[in-house]
Amino acid sequence: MKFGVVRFPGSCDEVDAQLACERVGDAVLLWHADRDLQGVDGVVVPGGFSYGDYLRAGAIARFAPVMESVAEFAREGGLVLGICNGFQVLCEAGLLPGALLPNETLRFVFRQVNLQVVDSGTPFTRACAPGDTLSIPTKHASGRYFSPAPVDVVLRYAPGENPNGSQDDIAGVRNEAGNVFGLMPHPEHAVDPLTGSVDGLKIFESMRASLTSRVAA
Amino acid sequence: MSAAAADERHRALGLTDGEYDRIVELLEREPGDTELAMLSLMWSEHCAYKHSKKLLRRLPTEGPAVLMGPGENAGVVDVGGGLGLAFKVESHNHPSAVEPFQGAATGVGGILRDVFAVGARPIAVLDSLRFGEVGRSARSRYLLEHAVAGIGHYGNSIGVPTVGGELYFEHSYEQNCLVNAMCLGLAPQERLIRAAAAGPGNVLVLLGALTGRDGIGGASVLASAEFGEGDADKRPTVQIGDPFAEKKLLECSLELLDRELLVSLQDLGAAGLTSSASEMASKGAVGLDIDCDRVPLREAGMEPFEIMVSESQERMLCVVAPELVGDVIAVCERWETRATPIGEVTDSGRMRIHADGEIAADLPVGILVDDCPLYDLLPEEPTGGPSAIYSAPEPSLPTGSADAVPAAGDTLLALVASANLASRLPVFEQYDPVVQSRTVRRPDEADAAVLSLPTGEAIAVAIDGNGRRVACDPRTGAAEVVYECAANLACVGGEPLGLTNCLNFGNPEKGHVAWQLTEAIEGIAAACEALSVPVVGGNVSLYNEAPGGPIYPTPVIGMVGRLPDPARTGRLAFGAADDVIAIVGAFEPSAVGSELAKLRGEPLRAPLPRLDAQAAIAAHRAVREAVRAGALSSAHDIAEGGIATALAECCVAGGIGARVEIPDGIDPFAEALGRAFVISGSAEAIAAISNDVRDAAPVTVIGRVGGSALELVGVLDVPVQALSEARAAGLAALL
Amino acid sequence: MRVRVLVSPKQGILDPQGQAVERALPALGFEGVANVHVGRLIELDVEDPSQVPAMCDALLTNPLVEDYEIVETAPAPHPQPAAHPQHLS
Amino acid sequence: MRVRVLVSPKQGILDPQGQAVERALPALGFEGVANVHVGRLIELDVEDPSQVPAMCDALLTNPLVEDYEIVETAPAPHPQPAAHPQHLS
Ligand SMILES: Nc1ncnc2c1ncn2[C@@H]1O[C@H](COP(=O)(O)OP(=O)(O)O)[C@@H](O)[C@H]1O
Ligand SMILES: [Mg+2]
Repeated sequence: MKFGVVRFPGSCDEVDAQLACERVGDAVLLWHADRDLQGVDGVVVPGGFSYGDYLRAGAIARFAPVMESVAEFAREGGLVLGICNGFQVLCEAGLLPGALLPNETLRFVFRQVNLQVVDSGTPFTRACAPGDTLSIPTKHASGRYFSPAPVDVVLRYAPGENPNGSQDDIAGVRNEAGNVFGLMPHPEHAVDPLTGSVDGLKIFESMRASLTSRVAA
Repeated sequence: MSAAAADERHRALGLTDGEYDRIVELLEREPGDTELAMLSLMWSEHCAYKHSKKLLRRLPTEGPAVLMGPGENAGVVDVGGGLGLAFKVESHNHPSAVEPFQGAATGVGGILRDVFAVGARPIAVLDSLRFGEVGRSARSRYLLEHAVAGIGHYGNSIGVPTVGGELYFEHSYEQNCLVNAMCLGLAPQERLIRAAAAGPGNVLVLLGALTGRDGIGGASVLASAEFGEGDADKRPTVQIGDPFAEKKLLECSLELLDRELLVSLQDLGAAGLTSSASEMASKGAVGLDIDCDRVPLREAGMEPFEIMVSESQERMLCVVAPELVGDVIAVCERWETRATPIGEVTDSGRMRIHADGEIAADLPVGILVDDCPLYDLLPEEPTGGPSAIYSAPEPSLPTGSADAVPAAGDTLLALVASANLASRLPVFEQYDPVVQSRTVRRPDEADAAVLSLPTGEAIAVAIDGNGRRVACDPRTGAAEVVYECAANLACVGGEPLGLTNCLNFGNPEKGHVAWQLTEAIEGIAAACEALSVPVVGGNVSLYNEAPGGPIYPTPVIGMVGRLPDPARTGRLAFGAADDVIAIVGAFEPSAVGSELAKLRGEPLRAPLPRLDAQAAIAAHRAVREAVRAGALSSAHDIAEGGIATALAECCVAGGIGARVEIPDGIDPFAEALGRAFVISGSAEAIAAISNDVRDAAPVTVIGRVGGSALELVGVLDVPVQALSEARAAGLAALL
Repeated sequence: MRVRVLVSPKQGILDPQGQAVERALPALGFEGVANVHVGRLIELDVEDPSQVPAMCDALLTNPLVEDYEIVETAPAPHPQPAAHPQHLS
Repeated sequence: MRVRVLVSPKQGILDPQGQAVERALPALGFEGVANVHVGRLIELDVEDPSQVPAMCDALLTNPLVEDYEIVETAPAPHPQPAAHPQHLS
């Protein structure tokens, strides 16, 4: 089981994501300028401030050469997880619906939030029970999800905990096929009891389980 | 007639006539424009420490853990496992007063560069902020909001967690806000690098951003004569931080070091190329030739002096063997970072600046770096005490006749809601404290931040500095700051390894400020000696004066420590009903310099309560050992707002009440910082601790955790909910 | 050719920046202000202005949430923006 | 009166956003682009346009780092911003 974590100039949480992946499998960093995905089984587009978040968060990163391969990988059904800035990149790239707008407060906010698992049937949430609550940190300045059309919601902020003004408390969505998932909270920062909760591990465990069963099939 | 009298340029550049005469004497000629620009900056207070250097010699700088002490870009201590921990605090007060967002942001950018300049990967930032009374001053609210946003912007975007900080509001900072930032970095010891240039024939390579007319500041007077009406574009400009550029510069610099491609590395900070290059030359006892024409510029038509003093951000300077320059450029290209050879190391002992095929400056390195005169201060203790210098704070609590005085419960609510004591959540919520996956204790979880190390151990860090108390009694007040930092570390089981400091003071040429500075340094030095904590670096910011007088003398101390097991560290929240609460340490507080005295509008007074070093150290040790043993549910030092406030904070954090009897003779709101703690744990655990440390540090059981209110028997009884709401609202309403 | 791209939030999408400005102005004594929106201004020199719409669609704007307008200004200038703000109408 | 305030980074000041866009465009195949700057666009309805410069100085812009230009557009419109981008010249 090998995860690939994309590294753009300005990525900040790529090593954190790599460490989280390594709790359930192997993980390598994928350099933004390389098209080669090194045969990974799943891709994580991590958090941070790719290209400084200049212009719009994720706007420039989506054009990195590696993203062509990631898009191709996604089209072929590969599992792609976008975390925070990665979610923004996937939306900008059209791999996920919608857009992430500046927080309603116009401020960056760090907060440990509770998330409701709306859809536990995805390859990213199958380790969760329906209605599970996950305690995971969020940290971003542009996390207000907006989509003019209905979307497949996977995670919502628990009632009263929406940190950014997101439409319908949406914290994470998937594509129609279900193999691409983006969320604003940072599951990779919730994998170690020493530094916080371990609820985020369920996302990585779900991916591992999905990939393993696929490989077996 | 002296040379000085004949030429006025130097005065506009901030040099005295005496200093200018000295320059002419040393050079045996008049300096040219570029030379004078360079000299005026190198001989400025900021670069030459001319009013503080002699005093700083009093600070102890040696200790078994010290790997690099003052004089390098950041101090470094040994944290075991072959790792060095680099850290430093620096001020960006003036730029933040002008443009708080960019000033604070570039302050963070600057201190990060100091840390990766020694080869360490920045792993944490802390911020220390002072503003005027935000409750009364719209300007101060503006500065607060934007400085905090700027710090968050830079730290968050570059992926370094901001794990702690401190924030006070006092009238004395109304015209002179303080924005100090501290950075910690981690390095394998073999990657540590010094700034000394070496090896004549080696190449000087400038890394990072283009050079523009940023922050040319005072030196721009040299150009002002040429400013026509249409030359607005030649004016110096505010420095804009680009954390994205710095992120690439950081990764690139560390990769260059990992590949052993550099002889030396140095950041560009204040005074730009001039300062960086001449300090590299001085440390290596070599000369440097720099060609301005090769410096990549952001704007056309920059003059050599502008290039040499530009403070454009996100640049570094390194020395490279000629055969490795190609490799260096290749690594930099991968990180989309510019790398330009701009000169070379010589054995001339001179800084020679070339431009347009001519020599724009040719100065001995020594005159730039070593020859600025150092001044003795003329300290004079103000005869009328602190209130002769500072007006009393404006009262915000009624005083006077007995029935006007609020009940103790209301006093406590007012204290926890006051700007200096209220929850800092609205500030630190704007900072990412967890990136890099090391943060074991975030803000508000404990008195110090705790970061795990790859060795399995952990480090703790705290930053502190209560200027009002230092104003009351500079020597004891400054010492208290050091003890408070050490106490904060003790609360998480940390043992001090070293400290850094930023001395924010008024005009040292004034007798009373000189006295404050002298006394404060004495207090810090004595505390460091007693605690065996070396000073490994720091920064001095003087002349923080307004027409109304100086700021409160504000030494900011950042201290780091080590603890063996991150799984056994402390929390400040009361944990479980029925836990026993005890005071550890000799605690004889007074109302002098307290937050309550401030809220009542009382004039500043001396002296602060006496500080018994051995008693304080024994209390620190007792708490540290108990935390490390995993014996405690909570540990919190008793600081501003007295024991009532400390207990309220433990209750609010734990969402649980407590019933406590305050020992006779202790005013619940009186203060003595850094000496005593409130701890909680099982009855057996507290009894065992008491037994262990009885002779050294008193452990006084005062009550139990439980219920939904904080009750100080016979004094006050307030629901935790009310305390929590008051504490949450205090700052949120202002930010 | 110097070109300006004026990017504004699409109608109907919450614009907290615009709202914040709208709320702050009366507090400073400016009355009679409504309908405030805050967007982005991108200025660039281009050799071929016909490419600009494509640049907008690809990178400069997000068509899902933003509208834009392209304004050509002076022909290929490297102009000094006015040192002092100008009032053009 | 609908007014637009065009805010750009002051001349000579570092504009990291502009630089980032300038570097990104060629990678997308757009050549011949230079001098890119990214600023802000503020649109508002005002009763008294003569107040706008004061609003700019007090709140809308940061004169230390930004220049601005005021453009009056349609008289008191509550217009639909063009649903599709327009190319004006
Ligand atoms: N208050 C102080 N205590 C100890 N060392 C100090 C103090 N102030 C400055 N120093 C040391 O003096 C040197 C020069 O400081 P500074 O000019 O701030 O360095 P830089 O140019 O790298 O920012 C540094 O090594 C710094 O640690
Ligand atoms: Mg330095």
